[in-house]
Amino acid sequence: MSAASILVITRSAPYGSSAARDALDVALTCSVFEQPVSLLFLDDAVFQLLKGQSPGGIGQKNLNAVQQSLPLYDIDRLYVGARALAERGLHASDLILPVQTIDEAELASLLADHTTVLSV
Amino acid sequence: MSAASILVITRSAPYGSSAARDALDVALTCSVFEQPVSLLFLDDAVFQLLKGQSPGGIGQKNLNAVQQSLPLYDIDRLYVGARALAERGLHASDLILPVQTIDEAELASLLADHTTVLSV
Amino acid sequence: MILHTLNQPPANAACFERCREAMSSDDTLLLIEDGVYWALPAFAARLESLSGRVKVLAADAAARGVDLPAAHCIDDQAFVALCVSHDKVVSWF
Amino acid sequence: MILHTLNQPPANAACFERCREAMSSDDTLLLIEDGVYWALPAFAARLESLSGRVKVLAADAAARGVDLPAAHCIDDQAFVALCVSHDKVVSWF
Amino acid sequence: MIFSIIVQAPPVQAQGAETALRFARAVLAAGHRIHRVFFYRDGVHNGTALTCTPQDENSIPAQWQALAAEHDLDLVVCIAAAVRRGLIDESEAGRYGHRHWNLADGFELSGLGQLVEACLTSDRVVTFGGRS
Amino acid sequence: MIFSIIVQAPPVQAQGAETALRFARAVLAAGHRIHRVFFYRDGVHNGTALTCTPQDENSIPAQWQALAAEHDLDLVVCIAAAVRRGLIDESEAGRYGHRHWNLADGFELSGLGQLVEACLTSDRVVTFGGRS
Repeated sequence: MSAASILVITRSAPYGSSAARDALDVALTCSVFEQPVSLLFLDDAVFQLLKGQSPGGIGQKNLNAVQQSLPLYDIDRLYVGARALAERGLHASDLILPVQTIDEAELASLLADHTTVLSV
Repeated sequence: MSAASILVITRSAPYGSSAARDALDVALTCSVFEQPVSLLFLDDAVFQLLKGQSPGGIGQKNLNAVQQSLPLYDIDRLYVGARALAERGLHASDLILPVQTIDEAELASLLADHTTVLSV
Repeated sequence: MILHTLNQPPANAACFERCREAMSSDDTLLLIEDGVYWALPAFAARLESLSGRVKVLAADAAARGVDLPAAHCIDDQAFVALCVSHDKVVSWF
Repeated sequence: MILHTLNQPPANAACFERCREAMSSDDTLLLIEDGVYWALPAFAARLESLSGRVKVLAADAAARGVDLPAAHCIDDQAFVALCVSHDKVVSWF
Repeated sequence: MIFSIIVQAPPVQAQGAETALRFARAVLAAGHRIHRVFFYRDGVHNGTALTCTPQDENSIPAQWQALAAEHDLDLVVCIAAAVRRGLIDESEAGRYGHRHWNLADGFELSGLGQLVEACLTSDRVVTFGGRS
Repeated sequence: MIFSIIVQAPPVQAQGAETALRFARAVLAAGHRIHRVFFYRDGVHNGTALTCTPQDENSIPAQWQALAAEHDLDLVVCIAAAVRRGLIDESEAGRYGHRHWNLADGFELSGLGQLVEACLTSDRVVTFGGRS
């Protein structure tokens, strides 16, 4: 990781608000400007990564498509709260991308490891 | 209670959002149009009625002043969730106006007793 | 007979709980928008604790990749029909 | 050393819990806006479970009629000073 | 049956505005009447004329306009909520000395009394909210 | 020290915009520098020129303008978030064929790159959020 690195935290479910899309846009912009960026999904944000989304019926774009492009932008540090997954009965295999699950004890050091933390 | 009656439900703390003020404005408008109206405070909305508010330092108007005018508008059916109060360590005597506390068992009948229920 | 709608996801448990407390046995709850996640198996016990019936707005479940038995899901037309068949609508958000 | 700010009231318990989990013993939590209600006696046990120190933005507590010991409250200038004395700021909302 | 719809959710940031629009279409398709759509709180932003939407995205305000034109809907934006948020018509622009305005055609600024009147006149009132 | 401030909360409906403004004043009063204030999501509504505020209430956009004029602040509104929400300047109005525009003087539309640049350039980045 370079000297400067940005962690984007998102805690919102997709589609009900634009937060999921807005967090992705920040991460993609970091990548375009060649800044290392990580994404942390907590609480309902783990739903952002669920497979099989089909939002045509609600007039929105499919987030899964954007998410699948993340590796092309070298955005591969995706962290997911272990408790958030467990409480929702989800497993990493339900998600569209490979992620690192982190537990409570690892959360503080993840924040410490990044220069800037942005909540969206 | 007349044939038509409106129940306004509010669940938000004051000042952090405009919800408290917006709910009061709906209730006051009902009264101006001579429609019977009740207010129901659930969850963090019980904080709306706390005495001793002094929002000058955050550039907002004092809700306590508006609340004290409610009896003048014949708005005196104020219901407060008993559980919301208890969870926050509050008592009816901490509140700026006399209220009726209602428990879970009474909630359904309160909704049933009004023609229209508006959430703000 | 009240139709309740709820659009808040599981992290907003307080919203769900107030809706639950307000429901009578002849009421119906329609889960919409982010509320559809309450229909996941992980929350089955909470959903079964509700008085009354539960339906899910199909477009919202499909949007979010929430796969549910067809019997639980309704379309927008059926949403309107529920409004008609109940005395009033209460929105939880 | 992180300064955390939290602006969500008690009904949003999930926000508080994530902030609590993210805190280290040398971090500080500043309660702002609707977050000041966590400083009420009813939530003392939760607040004491936090690693690190807790401060409350004075103008927000006064606005809401939340009466606190002066030692817990800080003004906007002290908020800025906390930003300077910590390495970064993380906002919970 | 006579419906009224209350929209408190802003377009773009919250889904409620789009849900309300779909609901309105379904009400009309079922042969019911919509007495009024009332926009309150941040929902007033549904009435902006100035959205610039990418070609592959739907503009919520434009969809309300189209639906209102087709079905002669009464789209009322709460005037107190709107002017505080910078959503104004030509008349308010004149009153407050602004050279520009941004209320879309088909929407009308009016008071909360229109919300209360809608409650009294309608068989069903359905609210679509945001969160804050 | 060099600060940047991110505002995601809209004025009127959420308190975050006002808190950010007070924080910005305190930063400047303490002798620090504000590299940029970046408005994102519904926070873009802080940049409207068309608020009509009752005389006894403070207009948040007007307060940003006054602070920026006094301290030469860089007030940047996310262009993608803004144009979707109907917040546009004269140039965007021309591009999209609108006769009116509503971005207040002192604010500038620009891309998310300005947010990233602010993170790299500033010693501290402080975010003020709404809820949804």
